[in-house]
Amino acid sequence: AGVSDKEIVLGTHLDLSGPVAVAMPFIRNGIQMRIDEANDAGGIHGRKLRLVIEDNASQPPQAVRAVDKLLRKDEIFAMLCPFGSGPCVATAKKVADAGVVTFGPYAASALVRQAAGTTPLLFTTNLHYDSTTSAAVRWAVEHLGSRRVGIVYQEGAFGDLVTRGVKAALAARNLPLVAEASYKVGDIDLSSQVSRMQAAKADLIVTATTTRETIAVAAEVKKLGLAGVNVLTASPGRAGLTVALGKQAVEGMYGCGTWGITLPRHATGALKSFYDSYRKRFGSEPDDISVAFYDYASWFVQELTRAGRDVTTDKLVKALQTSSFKGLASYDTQRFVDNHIGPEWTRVEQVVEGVWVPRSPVLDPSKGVS
Amino acid sequence: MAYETDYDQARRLLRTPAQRGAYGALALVLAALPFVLPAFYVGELSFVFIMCVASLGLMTLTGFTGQVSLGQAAFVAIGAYVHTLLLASGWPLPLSLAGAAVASALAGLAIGVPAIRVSGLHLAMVTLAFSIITEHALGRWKGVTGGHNGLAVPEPTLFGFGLGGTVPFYFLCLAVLTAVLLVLLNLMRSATGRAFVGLRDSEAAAQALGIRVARAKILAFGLSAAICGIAGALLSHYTQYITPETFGLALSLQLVLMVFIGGLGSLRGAILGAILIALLPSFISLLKPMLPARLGSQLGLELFIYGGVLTFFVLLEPTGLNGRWMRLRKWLAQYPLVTASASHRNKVYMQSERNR
Amino acid sequence: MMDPLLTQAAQLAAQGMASGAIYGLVALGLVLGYKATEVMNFAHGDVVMLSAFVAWGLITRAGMSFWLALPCVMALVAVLCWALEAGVMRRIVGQPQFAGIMLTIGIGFMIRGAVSMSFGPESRTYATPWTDRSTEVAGVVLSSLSLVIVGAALAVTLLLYVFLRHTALGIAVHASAQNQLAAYLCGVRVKRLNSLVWALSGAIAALCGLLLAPISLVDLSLWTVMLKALAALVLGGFGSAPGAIAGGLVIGLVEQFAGVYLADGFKDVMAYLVLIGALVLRPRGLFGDAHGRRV
Amino acid sequence: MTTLLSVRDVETWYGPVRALHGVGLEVHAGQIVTVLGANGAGKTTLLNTIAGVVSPHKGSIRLDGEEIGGLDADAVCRSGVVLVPEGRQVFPFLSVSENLAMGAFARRSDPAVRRDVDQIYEWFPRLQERHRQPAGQLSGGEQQMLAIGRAYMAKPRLLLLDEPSLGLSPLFTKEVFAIVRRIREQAGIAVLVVEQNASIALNTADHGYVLELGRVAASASCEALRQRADIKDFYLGASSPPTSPRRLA
Amino acid sequence: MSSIAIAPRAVTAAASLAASPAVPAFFEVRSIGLAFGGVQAVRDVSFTIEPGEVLAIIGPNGAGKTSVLNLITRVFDPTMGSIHFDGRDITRVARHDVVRHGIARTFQNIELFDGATVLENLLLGRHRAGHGSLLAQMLNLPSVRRAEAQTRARVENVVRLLDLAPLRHRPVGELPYGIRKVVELGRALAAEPRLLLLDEPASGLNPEETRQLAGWIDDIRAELGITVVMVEHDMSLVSSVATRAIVMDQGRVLTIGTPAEVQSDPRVITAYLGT
Ligand SMILES: Nc1ncnc2c1ncn2[C@@H]1O[C@H](COP(=O)(O)OP(=O)(O)OP(=O)(O)O)[C@@H](O)[C@H]1O
Ligand SMILES: Nc1ncnc2c1ncn2[C@@H]1O[C@H](COP(=O)(O)OP(=O)(O)OP(=O)(O)O)[C@@H](O)[C@H]1O
Ligand SMILES: [Mg+2]
Ligand SMILES: [Mg+2]
Repeated sequence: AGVSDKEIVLGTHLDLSGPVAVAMPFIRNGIQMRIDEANDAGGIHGRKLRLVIEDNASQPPQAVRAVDKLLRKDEIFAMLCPFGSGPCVATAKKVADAGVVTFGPYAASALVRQAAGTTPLLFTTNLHYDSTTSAAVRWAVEHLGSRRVGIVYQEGAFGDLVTRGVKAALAARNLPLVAEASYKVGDIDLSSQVSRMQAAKADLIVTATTTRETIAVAAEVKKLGLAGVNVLTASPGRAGLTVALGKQAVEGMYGCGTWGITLPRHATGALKSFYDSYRKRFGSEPDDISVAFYDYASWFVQELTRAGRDVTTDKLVKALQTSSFKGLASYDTQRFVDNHIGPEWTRVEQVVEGVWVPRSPVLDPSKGVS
Repeated sequence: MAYETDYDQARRLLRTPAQRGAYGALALVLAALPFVLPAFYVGELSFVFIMCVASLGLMTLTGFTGQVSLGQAAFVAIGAYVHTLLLASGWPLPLSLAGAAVASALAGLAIGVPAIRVSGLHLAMVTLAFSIITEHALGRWKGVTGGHNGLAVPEPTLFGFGLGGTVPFYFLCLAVLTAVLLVLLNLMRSATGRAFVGLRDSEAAAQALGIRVARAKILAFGLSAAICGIAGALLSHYTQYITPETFGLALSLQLVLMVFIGGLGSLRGAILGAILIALLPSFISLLKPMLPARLGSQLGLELFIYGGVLTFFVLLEPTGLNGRWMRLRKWLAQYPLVTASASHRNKVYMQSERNR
Repeated sequence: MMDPLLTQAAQLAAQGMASGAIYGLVALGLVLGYKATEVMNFAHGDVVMLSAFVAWGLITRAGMSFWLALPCVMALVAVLCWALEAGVMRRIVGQPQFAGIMLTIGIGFMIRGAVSMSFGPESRTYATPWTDRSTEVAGVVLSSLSLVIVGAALAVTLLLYVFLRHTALGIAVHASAQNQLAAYLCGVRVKRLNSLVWALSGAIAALCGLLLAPISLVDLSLWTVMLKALAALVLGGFGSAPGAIAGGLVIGLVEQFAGVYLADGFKDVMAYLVLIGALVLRPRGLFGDAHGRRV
Repeated sequence: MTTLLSVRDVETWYGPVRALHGVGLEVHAGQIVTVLGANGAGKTTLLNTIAGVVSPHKGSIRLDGEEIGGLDADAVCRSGVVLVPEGRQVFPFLSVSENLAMGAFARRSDPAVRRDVDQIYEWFPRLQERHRQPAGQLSGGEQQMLAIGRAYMAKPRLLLLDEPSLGLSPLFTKEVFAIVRRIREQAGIAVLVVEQNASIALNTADHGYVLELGRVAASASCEALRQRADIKDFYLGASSPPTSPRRLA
Repeated sequence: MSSIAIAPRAVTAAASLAASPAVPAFFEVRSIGLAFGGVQAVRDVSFTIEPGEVLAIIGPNGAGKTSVLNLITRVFDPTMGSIHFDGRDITRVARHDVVRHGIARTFQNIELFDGATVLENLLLGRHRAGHGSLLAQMLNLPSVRRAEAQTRARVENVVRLLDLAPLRHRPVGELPYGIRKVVELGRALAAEPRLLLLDEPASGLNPEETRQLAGWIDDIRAELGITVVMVEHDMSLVSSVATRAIVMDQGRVLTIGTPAEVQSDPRVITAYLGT
């Protein structure tokens, strides 16, 4: 379904009206831009791509309805980068049962996998919060000499996963997790969480936080003048926006993510032309998430092309299983391990004069965690 | 005893042949729909039915006894989780539905006992707090609830038949909705229903007439929670996977909106409100392609329209959809005779609810 | 040198008061609107959020100084709230309290949607005269902005208290909430009074937004501070200005101490547990007046 | 005598129900006028319409020649017409003295306010005893006194009283009407009073109207009304035995 | 209580009567008192009622009349004293149980269920009568249907008595004051009490309507055998229906006697009736 003579229908659901709506333009624009480019270049084997976007409001029931509509009404051929752990977890099985490929959900992939059951139709590319953070913590223990690690995490699946990763890394080194402190989305103040870290004499604070809370934790650490305490933020906190908004407060903070962040003013080559054409098309400034999702869309388009003119779900699956890809922001060439799981290369970076600069080589999270 | 049948007739739900005809036709249409509609719409209808059940649950509490609950999602959550856990441990569907209702009812009683000490906005806050705590607890109690990772919901089966398919599930939801509606209709035309309305309007008088105000309030809490628990059980099948955030503040607010926009104090209102609110997001997403692209792709548009529709209904339909329905029916009944009504809008004054 | 445990407790207390003051300040705006019209303004949090965006616009886009932006934002938002009351809220007078909640929820959604459509949903920030400064007293470090917020909260409480208790207009506010018809009959221009009170409440919200944004970013989710403020409000006893601040402080302190001394996870729900506990023990709240109706 | 209030052809509706069908009435300066009528005749509606509590659908209400029909109640109050409404309508959580102060809200800066409060306490000593108590806790009669006192505090030109004797003891009913007379004599305030206790009303007032089903059925001096047989029968309760009670089935 | 010394004759008489336990009175109030903070609303009030009486409580405003009714129906806890009905002590029964003992009341400021119709208000009056279990109600079992039909039939008697038939389905909120008073009386009657407490039933009624009310009260007493206690300021009503009158002042009982007696008592004239 979803493939006609003239077009291929793709679907996705994003949080257009819920708590994370803030981030959606970047994602949507990134994907849309790649699709438009493909169409401008004549489509894929003569077929135009059409992307149907639904709102899931970050709420599972609404996501279920959005997916129902995409599957039954729009009869999509594949689900491309749907957003949100809750929504994706609630719908992964539904999509798989309908015989539709899901590519690159922006969600905690371990959970989506668990929810979808064993299906060949799911390809996860990002947000292995647990493994990437774990690799970064191992690096920190070795290179920063951290011995007393604490974690500040957001209540929810994301925080739980990061915590799991941190615990795994520490267990491998026989170190304790000295303190855990959670917060709820919307909390304005994270001073008590930092106080808890201080009370436990943590020397590395891992944060499973988004932009605002990342800044808040870093600022609190600065304010209290905690000497010799490093902050390491997991991927959503390690963003261009965090630095842009946090300014002085986040200076010196560590972070780990799964794609490179290049400031527009430093961009060269293909990346520079991406930035220029994005600005022209949408009249706004892109950020690193836009690049990442442009990349994922590229990967998908690449394999869709490879699957041939007489594309079917089976053919697409085969193509994806054997694919390899390197995008504008990729740390390294990406492939699917076990045919379905895109391991995320990661790298520990630090904010130096307002720029994320590499501190570690590219790490392979799959090595060393077991 | 001749008068007995008379007064019994006066209590009938469907009194005139016209009413019986109308509702019979409605039943036929509902039975035929899944066979003519595309699957997507059948799924949407099932969701609407589930929301109707939940909305009826809240209406029992808020519409009839006047107690506002901003935490109804907690009862839906408890129903959903208990149902899923019971199914997973091998209980048959009907028993596990009952189990969900009972568990939610117990939770309702548990919060109802302290909550009846407060009223009005205080009560709204206590229930809100309760639901925040419940959501938090569900996320933390990993061993049982799977925490934020959630739980997969087993497919519903009855006597070996799978009810998970679109059409069977539609009928399951419809059947539950009909049963709940009938039970509530019966209750509302009996002593208990009258007592609910009585304690809403004047506690002093209600007590003087022998209504146990505290007990009736707690009863309303329990009943409302039980119905919402059943709705939760159905909802869990609809989503097939449950996580705590499914049952957050947003759901509670939606339920409150349903009963209010439908029209407080009327079961029909609960249904109309649920239909409107449940279909609103779909409606907006249908509407969007019709807007100019520049506007249609604006973020926040959904929220804006959603808020606008709410505002519109509260402002223009103070009596709720049910009130509009009643006026419409009256108008239709008198149709050829109606002249330009001389009705005149009167000034109204705020009545303090602080000393209720 | 103080005992480190003591220092820590003092630090927590100071931080608790700082965040409690924010809750309290938001709650104060709610109290005011509630006093006059018995409407629990669920859009209040969104007004706070809107103020932050407007302030960002004036300071960063239009290049105004913070001190100039402060009165401008307060005036703008006050006018907006005046208009909201006069244009919208007034129409549901006489309907149950519930209607006000519904209507303000709707308005809140619209504000949030409109802000995201006109400003765009990205987070942003701006500098205040107190950004990145902190003060240390006896080992307790507090950011200067927090001190300013505490000060502002106390000042607003005092002003409101005097206004509501000791001025004829303030008494008229109580009166028209208790019996609007009678207030009309006493010659109170009730409609204008209500609009005025909403405007005042808007100005307070604007102040909150302005001061809060540098701490928590100019962000669409700023409205969620309203949930804690509601808890503070109820804990303090509806409709009492000192109660709102007291409730806010209690919640701020409880959260802070629970965050360090209780098991992880309690902090998030502590405010609500305290709320339920307090209301069960004392249904009218800390400062609520306890007279029922006579028959 | 100058006409203070002139009501002409007023019609008032409650939604689809017409409560007043073209009522006309006049009150001269310094006059006490009473309106009698059965339950549901529209007496309260008439007073409410004049006071701006409900707005007339049709007709004119003039105070000193100036149209006040359709104004809001607060504007009517400030123009000098003050209503003591049915059901008292005190501010339940304000103290007795705050209630009285609210009565003088529109004349806040007047130094005579203090004196008027004392005057009211002199008329109703009960209120002085209770001056710090929330008005909602007062007994029914005490609330009625407070409502009358509060209206007086506004120093109106025309006082509208809706069943002032409701819930008052016989002694106080008499006193209230004595006060009404005194108010007229001392302050020249005109009074329009709706009353079930027709005998005392007719004894106090100068002119009377009888409302029936939203229409003026009679208008005459009180003297003349007192003589009329139908009025005696129906409102003064002089003769006729109790109406035969219906029996239980 | 210092008030004992100046307690009037009648009170002592009533008290001594109450002291003999051999013949328990039908209804008896034994030196009850009530204080709100500093305000002593009721002080040491005692009286008895015989079946079939219509007892009027009169007295100046704020004398404590309503408070006495509120004490009997358990709205307040008395600070002292006790209340007995039919040989049972009902001083501490739960508020909602008062009607179960056979006592129904009306309120001075009308406490109707405004959102409901006249008929529903009256049906609620019979709430205490049996109505089946919750489950039976949910399923509308025949037993419930029978009970409901019977409730309705009994309520129709009240409708007929008070002439409310044309108003059955009107929401009470929009009825004029006088009619609302009648509906409230009807609701109390629907409870089929043995003792009926009326708080100013005639206030807001004109003389004609008051006469009608007098007829009803006579009926209620004579035909239905219900004993009536009414607080009232309308002396014409008191004279025409009351068998005895209690005069209260400042929370105390000033005197008890026939309506004619108390109306000629000079103390009553100065404190209450006026000259
Ligand atoms: N809010 C309302 N809605 C609908 N009808 C009303 C309303 N208020 C009054 N009415 C109707 O208007 C008519 C006149 O009522 P009004 O209260 O003026 O009578 P009244 O003469 O003051 O009676 P009473 O002596 O009982 O106070 C009545 O038939 C009444 O039912
Ligand atoms: N809840 C309360 N708190 C404080 N004082 C009260 C309360 N209820 C009643 N009172 C006082 O008790 C006294 C007696 O009141 P009550 O209502 O019994 O008088 P009443 O005899 O019924 O008068 P009326 O004839 O005016 O209705 C009054 O002075 C009143 O102010
Ligand atoms: Mg009237
Ligand atoms: Mg009384």
